[in-house]
Amino acid sequence: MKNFRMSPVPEFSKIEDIPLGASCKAFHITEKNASWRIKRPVINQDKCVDCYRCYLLCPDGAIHREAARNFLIDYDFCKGCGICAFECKARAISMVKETLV
Amino acid sequence: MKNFRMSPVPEFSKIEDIPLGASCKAFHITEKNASWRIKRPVINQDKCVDCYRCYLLCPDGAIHREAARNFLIDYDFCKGCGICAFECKARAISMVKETLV
Amino acid sequence: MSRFEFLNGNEALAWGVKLAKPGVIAAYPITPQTIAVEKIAEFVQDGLLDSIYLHVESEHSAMACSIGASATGVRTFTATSSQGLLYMAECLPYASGARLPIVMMNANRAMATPWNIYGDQMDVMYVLNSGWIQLFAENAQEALDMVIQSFKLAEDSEVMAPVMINLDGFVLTHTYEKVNIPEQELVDSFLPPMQLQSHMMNAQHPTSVCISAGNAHNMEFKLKQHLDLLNAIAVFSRISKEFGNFFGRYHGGAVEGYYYSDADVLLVTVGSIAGTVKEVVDAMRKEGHSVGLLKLRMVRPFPVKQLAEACKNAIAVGVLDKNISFGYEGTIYTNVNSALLQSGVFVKTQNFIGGLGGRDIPKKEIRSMFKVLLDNLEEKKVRFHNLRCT
Amino acid sequence: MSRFEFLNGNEALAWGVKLAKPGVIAAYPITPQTIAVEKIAEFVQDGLLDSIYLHVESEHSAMACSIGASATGVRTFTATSSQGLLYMAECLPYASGARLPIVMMNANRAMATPWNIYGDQMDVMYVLNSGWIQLFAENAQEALDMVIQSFKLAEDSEVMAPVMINLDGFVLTHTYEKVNIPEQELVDSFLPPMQLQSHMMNAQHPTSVCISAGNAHNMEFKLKQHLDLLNAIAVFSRISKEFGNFFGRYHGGAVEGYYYSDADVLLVTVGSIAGTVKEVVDAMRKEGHSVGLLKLRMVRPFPVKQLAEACKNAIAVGVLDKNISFGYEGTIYTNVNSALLQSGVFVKTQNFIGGLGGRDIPKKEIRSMFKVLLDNLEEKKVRFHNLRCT
Amino acid sequence: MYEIRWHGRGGQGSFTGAKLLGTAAAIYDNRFAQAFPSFGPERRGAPVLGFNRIANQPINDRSEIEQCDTIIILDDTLMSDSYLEDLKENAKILLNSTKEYFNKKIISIDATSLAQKILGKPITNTAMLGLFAALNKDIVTHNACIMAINSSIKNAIAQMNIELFIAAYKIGEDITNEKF
Amino acid sequence: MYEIRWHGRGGQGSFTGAKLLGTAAAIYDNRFAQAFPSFGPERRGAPVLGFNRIANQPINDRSEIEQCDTIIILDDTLMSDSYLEDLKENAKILLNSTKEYFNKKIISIDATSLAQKILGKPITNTAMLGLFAALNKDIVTHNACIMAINSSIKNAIAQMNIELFIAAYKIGEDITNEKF
Amino acid sequence: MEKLNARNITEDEYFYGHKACGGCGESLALRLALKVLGEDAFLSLPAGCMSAVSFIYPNMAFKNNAIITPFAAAAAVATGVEAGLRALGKEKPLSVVFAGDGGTADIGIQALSGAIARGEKFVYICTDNEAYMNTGIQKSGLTPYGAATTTTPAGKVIGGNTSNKKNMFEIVAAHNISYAATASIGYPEDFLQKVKKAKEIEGPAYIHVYTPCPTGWGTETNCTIALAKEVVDTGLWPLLEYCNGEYNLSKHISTFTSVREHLKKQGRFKHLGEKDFNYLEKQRDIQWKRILKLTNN
Amino acid sequence: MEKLNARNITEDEYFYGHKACGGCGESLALRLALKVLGEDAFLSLPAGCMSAVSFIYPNMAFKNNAIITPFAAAAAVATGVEAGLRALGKEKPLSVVFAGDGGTADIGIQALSGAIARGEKFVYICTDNEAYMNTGIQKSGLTPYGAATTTTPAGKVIGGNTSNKKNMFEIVAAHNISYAATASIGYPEDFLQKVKKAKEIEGPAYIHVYTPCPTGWGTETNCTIALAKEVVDTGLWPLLEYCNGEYNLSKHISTFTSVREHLKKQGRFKHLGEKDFNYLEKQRDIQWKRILKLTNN
Ligand SMILES: Cc1ncc(C[n+]2csc(CCOP(=O)(O)OP(=O)(O)O)c2C)c(N)n1
Ligand SMILES: Cc1ncc(C[n+]2csc(CCOP(=O)(O)OP(=O)(O)O)c2C)c(N)n1
Ligand code: SF4
Ligand code: SF4
Ligand code: SF4
Ligand code: SF4
Ligand code: SF4
Ligand code: SF4
Ligand SMILES: [Mg+2]
Ligand SMILES: [Mg+2]
Repeated sequence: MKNFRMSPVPEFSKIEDIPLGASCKAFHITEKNASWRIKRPVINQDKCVDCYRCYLLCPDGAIHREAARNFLIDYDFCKGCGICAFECKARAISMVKETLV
Repeated sequence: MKNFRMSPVPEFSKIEDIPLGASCKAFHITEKNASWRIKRPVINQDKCVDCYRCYLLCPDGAIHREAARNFLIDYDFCKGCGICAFECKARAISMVKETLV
Repeated sequence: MSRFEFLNGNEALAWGVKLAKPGVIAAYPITPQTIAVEKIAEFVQDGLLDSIYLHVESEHSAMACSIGASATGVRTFTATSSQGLLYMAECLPYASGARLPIVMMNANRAMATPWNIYGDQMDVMYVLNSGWIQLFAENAQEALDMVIQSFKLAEDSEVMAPVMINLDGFVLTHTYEKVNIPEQELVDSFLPPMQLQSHMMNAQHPTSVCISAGNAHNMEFKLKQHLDLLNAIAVFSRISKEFGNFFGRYHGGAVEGYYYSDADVLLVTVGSIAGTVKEVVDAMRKEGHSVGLLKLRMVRPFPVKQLAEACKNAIAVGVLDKNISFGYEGTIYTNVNSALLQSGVFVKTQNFIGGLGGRDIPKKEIRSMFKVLLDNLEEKKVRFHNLRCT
Repeated sequence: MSRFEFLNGNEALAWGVKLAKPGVIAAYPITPQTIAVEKIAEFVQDGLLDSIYLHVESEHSAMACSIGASATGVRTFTATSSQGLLYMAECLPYASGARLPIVMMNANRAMATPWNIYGDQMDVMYVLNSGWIQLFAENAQEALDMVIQSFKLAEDSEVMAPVMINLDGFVLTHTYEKVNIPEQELVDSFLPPMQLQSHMMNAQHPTSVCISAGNAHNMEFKLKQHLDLLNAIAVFSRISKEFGNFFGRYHGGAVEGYYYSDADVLLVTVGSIAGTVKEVVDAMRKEGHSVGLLKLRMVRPFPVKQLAEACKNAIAVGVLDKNISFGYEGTIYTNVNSALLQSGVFVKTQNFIGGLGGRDIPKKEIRSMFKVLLDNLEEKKVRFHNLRCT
Repeated sequence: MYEIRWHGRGGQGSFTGAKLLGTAAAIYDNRFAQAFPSFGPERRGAPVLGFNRIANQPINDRSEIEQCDTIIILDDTLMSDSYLEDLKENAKILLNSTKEYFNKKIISIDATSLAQKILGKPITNTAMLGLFAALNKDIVTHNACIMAINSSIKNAIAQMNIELFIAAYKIGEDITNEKF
Repeated sequence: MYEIRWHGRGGQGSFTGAKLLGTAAAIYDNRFAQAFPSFGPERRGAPVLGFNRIANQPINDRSEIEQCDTIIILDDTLMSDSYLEDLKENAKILLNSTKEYFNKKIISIDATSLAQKILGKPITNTAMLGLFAALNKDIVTHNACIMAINSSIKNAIAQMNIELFIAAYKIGEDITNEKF
Repeated sequence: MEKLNARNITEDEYFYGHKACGGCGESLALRLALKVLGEDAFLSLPAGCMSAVSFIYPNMAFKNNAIITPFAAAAAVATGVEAGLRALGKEKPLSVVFAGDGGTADIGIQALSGAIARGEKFVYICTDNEAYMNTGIQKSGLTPYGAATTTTPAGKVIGGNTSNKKNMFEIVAAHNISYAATASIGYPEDFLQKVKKAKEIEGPAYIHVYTPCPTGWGTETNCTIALAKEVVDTGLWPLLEYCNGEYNLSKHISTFTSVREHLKKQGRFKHLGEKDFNYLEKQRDIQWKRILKLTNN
Repeated sequence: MEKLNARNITEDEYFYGHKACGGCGESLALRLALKVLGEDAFLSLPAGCMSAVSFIYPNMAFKNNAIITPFAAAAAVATGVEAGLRALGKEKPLSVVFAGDGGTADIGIQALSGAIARGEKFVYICTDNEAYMNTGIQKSGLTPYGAATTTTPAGKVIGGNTSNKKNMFEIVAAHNISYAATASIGYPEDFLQKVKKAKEIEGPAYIHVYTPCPTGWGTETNCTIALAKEVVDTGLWPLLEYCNGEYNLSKHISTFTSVREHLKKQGRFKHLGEKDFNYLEKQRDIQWKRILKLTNN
């Protein structure tokens, strides 16, 4: 996601640190999902025809547009499901084994 | 109701008398409803055309047939609602004030 | 100017609600609570109370609606009883964990089966652990006043917890008495509008509410909730006094004693039966018996110190419970015993069970309880009163 | 011949159900109970268990279906946990008042909010008053055996009450252990088919069930229910011994002691944590400390006599609660204190709260509890353990 | 403590009678009062009860009323001899009946005819209240009753009920004057 | 008390490895064992844990395992240096990796390639079990593991898993023989 | 086969001595239905007037086996009873629910919907008196627009109920139930016949029967049947069936009788004005358009 | 007005960093819907996968105000939120539910039905993955015939689920709701458009969106969208709308693609045989006949 900022892990050592009432600031993300991935989607920008489909269909919203004809993947949050690659009609995305990256 | 038999009020003075588990014999009636009535339906058997309608429509089932062309009211359970009288097309039933009976 | 009306407990409570001006009311009818919500609905339909009244489809939904409304920062009221209280049970710790200052009236009634619509206190005893403040009113006036006090208590920043106001079914909810109705302006200044809290939904600062906390964090959330709930004892005492100053009526703090400080034997109880006990205490005092009453107005948080203090000089303490925890004893008795033991007040105690399923508790039975306490404590600690069978 | 399998608590329990042959099973899934009902469903779909499995739409319906089925005289099983237990809460006194010998497994889990699927025992504490017999299993083998014992207990004519078997979520439900599976024939002769009772529906003698009883009768129904439930202590003890004779395994009666008779200080607790406590007792005994454990296998009816007897020579008694009644203390502590006071066992006690929301209770914390009991009882009676915050 | 029991049928206003009496005593006579119905699931038409307690001090007692100072019966089909045992010493049953009773224990008026005439309906609670008030001036005042009716009953029929109350009150006064 | 921790990803069979080991030790070696997963709501793909305790006496302890005798890691992307601190004295991490580790603390094999070859899938739990068994003959026997796989895994793939187990066991034996 | 009527149904009574108000429509529906269902039916009644008036210890008004259920749980208990009887070896047990409108359309809909979806055999009869009567005439999901209840009084600002009546019949039909029907005690023979169909069909069956309540509606006790007939004739309560996926109109109505005349007889509607009557008539007309289409008329 | 598509919806993400399985269909539905609903929407999510993966302290995945609700209570909480905001003076607050199939059709139907009947404005989006996934793939009322779940395993005697999927769309439509629709993430633009309608309409709106679950269905994580498209093309999941009392077919299908090919790709159906496939095809055909009639086609 464009301009996404992680939140720091909150303190939790004093009673005052504990949130009041099972609540938390919205959009408060302290942990990445990168470790979930076994395979990594890699976009071949040359093949990309700018159809927006990968961006539209990523369940994790991990693909965003940075500038015209340029989709980027946020590898901190991509889980490697392969939907983008499977759905790219231009076959511009390939799934590569993480250990080989 | 034809051949209806009331049940005696059960004993309730020893722990053994108390029913096990919020239960009771079915169709166990110990109390009449006659005291509810302010007016009493009275069938004029001469006017009755044997249409069964009063019997069919009494919410308390308090009208039954004893023999051909003869509907009887069980005054122990008739509440005096007046439906039978109202619905009798032959106007064979009249509602009479209880105190005047 | 304040004025008097002849109201039953339900109506008096509804007047309290009207004066407290909740923004949302969601309720489901159940005997003997109905008259309260009918009266509130009438206020709304007559334009006398500017609230949204939600006609929900069950008590679970009533509490869920209340949770949703309260989570937006609006003052919220609901009411229920018995079957309804247990039908919504899941939502009670839900609301308290989220620290939502909902106020609910519970018309105490017996639980099925057998079915029974009369008043005993089995229902509320199921939810003592739920993180709700538990208050018990003795009469209609106290019911009205308690609504106003309860919102103030619930919304207090040291407490921030939902409050349940218990009214004994029928004997209180349906009994008409003379009730003073305070002025709206005075109530408004005693109880200002509710403030939006940081743990609630907020258009400017979006919040996640009723979140989950795994084993690494959960226990601390619970600890905080527990500690803050304990504050309610002192805060309630403060609010009750403040209320007294404002309105000229003081019903006591977490506990209210009646001839208790010098009593040899004390009867502890909750709710409307305390009234009848007072009459018996009066009569027996006249006869020279050293008897007294300790009424718990608050059962959660449990006023351990106040109770221990009140009982420390007694020779025997009885607890009159309008409930039974099947296979053990009355629940107030259990709670009182624990408080006494842990406080080092090693006094003899006895449990009296009365009023189950609406059974009357006549004065002569209360007298016999005092007699037991004065003369001959029993081996069998749980004693049922006014039974028809032997 | 009986044989061994490596099963978790849920699976062991499911095996117990299979061997007990209920005619109807109605259940709704909820973590951490799911594996149990999945295993049972598998037995049914594989034709290994000839029961009707009802895929109901909620826990309220699960218990309602069970009530309907049991009211026809058929052996009935269900299972739930936490949110589900409270969602069906209304139906629990409903079933017990009707004296329906349903057996239910409850996988103990924390209550929302905050949401948490881990094991603590807040859930069951809400329903101690409900007229259900409350049993707690320590390990997978006991879970299996307890199902068989529970049906026998529930259906005993002196008892005739529903039974809830509590299994600690995850630490017991999801932990695999070696479990002995008894032979079907032996189980059949220990636990004969259920008999149709006179208080149930009957094609030959129609019956009204779950009736209402007004204030003139209700209290006596409740009294009878209470007295019969008290019988369960002795009957369970008898059944447990009988089970031992049949199957060669004895887990104790209403209470099980471990180095308790001569112990200076005793820790009282329920459920699977007793296992870890035993290890600590072993270690500390070796070091020369006079410590012991008292495990309550049955919490309703509450074994007052057995508890008082076990504690009467102790110098201090601690209670380890995996629950907190907000604004008071752990509920087992409250129950234990009451039993001690009313029995005249004026011993010092201390409450330890651990494991809320699945927080681990490591051996060193249990050791520190014993240390408190041995050395320095605290002014503050409620002590939270293994907190991350100060 | 003055204690009263009302007998009527569900839906016929017997409890309204008790409420009116309580309102009169508590609000307009500035004393203390309770009014409560027979707690239960009774339906329209079924026999039901209402109760009053009236006193000069706040009333704490919430137990059932066993012995009464007055029993008011809105319809003589509801009368039972056993009720005589529920009376305190010198206490009376006030009965709506076409039959006349004027003994130490029972006093009757034909409230139904009176109500039919004035209200056009056989609703007799305010009539019986009138009788009661006339016979128990130390318990509730005439004026307080009228104010209670005025404030509790909808405008349209309040006036007629006041008329009915006054008519019955008169009869009651006549009875006191003549018969005792 | 021998204590083990398994690291894997949700849905990849790490807990099955722990169950197989527990079954082998408890049922087929006739000792006592526990196996339990990391209790939590983790989804498929998320890093998860499994645990074992093995002993000669019944195991009562149900607290979390803090210090381990062995840590088994099914995928080296899950490895973290901090795990070394969770080892008891002389304890080891068994790691599935294409990189070779043979030091006092970490021993690796390329279980993925082995599994790909034998199962046609990168499911490595039985392979890592084989390695563990070879290195810890006093904790679980070769035969017990094979019987556990046979009884716990569906027929069709049990045989292939046994093959995989044996292959890994061999490598493990070679390691013991050669490297120590 | 001969249609059921007063002459050919059993003379036996299975529901007697109950404590319902005089002129209660629900109690008549139960009495009639039981004459068709017979004494082998096992009855489940949730909290509501009918259970409240029939099981007051020691007075039990049903001849059949019968159980009161938690308010929300009628259908769940009934399918439990059915399963229990089946497990005990009884062939084709007949499990029957009698539930009020509130117990059906509001708190009870979860259990009802689930039980229908499970496809088990049971007969569910909803006796609709358009409010929570047992607790004192509060608005339910089946209270019609405009009606005054104790929770929707004819107030100074809001006059009666402002929401519309749920269409339970179509909701149930959308579950693709084996059999569903609407009925009214104003057309008793039609009702009897539908109970028979419901009893005989395989799988779940639902009948929604209109049962006036003099106490809750502010009507004379003797008008109950007349009102229940009239409501059909006004078109406000069409008599319908759903069977094997097809809708059927049980009673064609060529000219509707007056809605306002009908409503004016009832205390609960006495505050309504022309605007309300027009609204209700318009709603009726929209409904009939849909019905005629559904039933291929 | 321009139809919504990937290019004209906002680039902002309102749902990020959640812990759903890779390839989760539900999470995509939420992500897309929120791009239309916007950040002023107040979200209520009952227990279920989506709430379980989005509120794990201290990781909060929604940018919006959001609340987890008791499992049975999503619609009740949402209408409470709506009422609360209104009481505080907010005009036209947007209260939205995201609930699973179980949370909608089973335990949640009482609250949903009641909230629709009250007529309050809220948008309810049911993400249907045809089982209780959060608790480990148990059968729900929306599990299709034949599917293996952990409570309806492909056993030796009973093979998978034996009951039929509830028709929530028609059930909701029978409430005469302001707007209802079916959708599928396999047709994302259609879905976006429907969310827009639901947002804009007065009164309650309901969208039932088909969202494959690779974990629960035994499918590859990359096939989620493909399956969600295919199911529409087979005719098993018709795309429909109900608005102002009229039914509408959003997507006509001239020739159905193969049901068996579609089902065979999913582990949960791998035990099915020809008889089952034929049954399912027949059910589909019956359904389409009714749909075509309803939608005047
Ligand atoms: C959980 C729960 N909530 C509320 C009640 C109170 N209650 C009992 S019956 C009833 C109303 C019944 O209405 P309906 O179903 O329409 O039947 P009717 O009385 O009109 O015949 C209510 C609200 C209850 N018994 N249980
Ligand atoms: C009262 C209650 N019963 C059961 C549960 C357990 N539970 C939580 S989520 C869930 C299943 C959710 O299924 P669904 O609604 O289809 O959503 P999904 O997880 O498939 O997205 C269950 C059974 C609960 N939280 N509360
Ligand atoms: S789907 Fe393929 S072609 Fe389309 S934008 Fe993404 S990478 Fe480019
Ligand atoms: S692999 Fe999956 S999560 Fe990663 S960018 Fe592609 S669609 Fe998104
Ligand atoms: S309704 Fe009239 S005519 Fe018909 S049977 Fe009855 S009394 Fe006779
Ligand atoms: S008056 Fe009513 S209760 Fe009496 S017989 Fe006629 S219809 Fe039946
Ligand atoms: S209130 Fe209505 S439904 Fe209930 S018993 Fe009386 S008439 Fe029948
Ligand atoms: S189990 Fe299914 S629905 Fe749940 S998060 Fe995983 S993929 Fe999504
Ligand atoms: Mg009704
Ligand atoms: Mg789902």
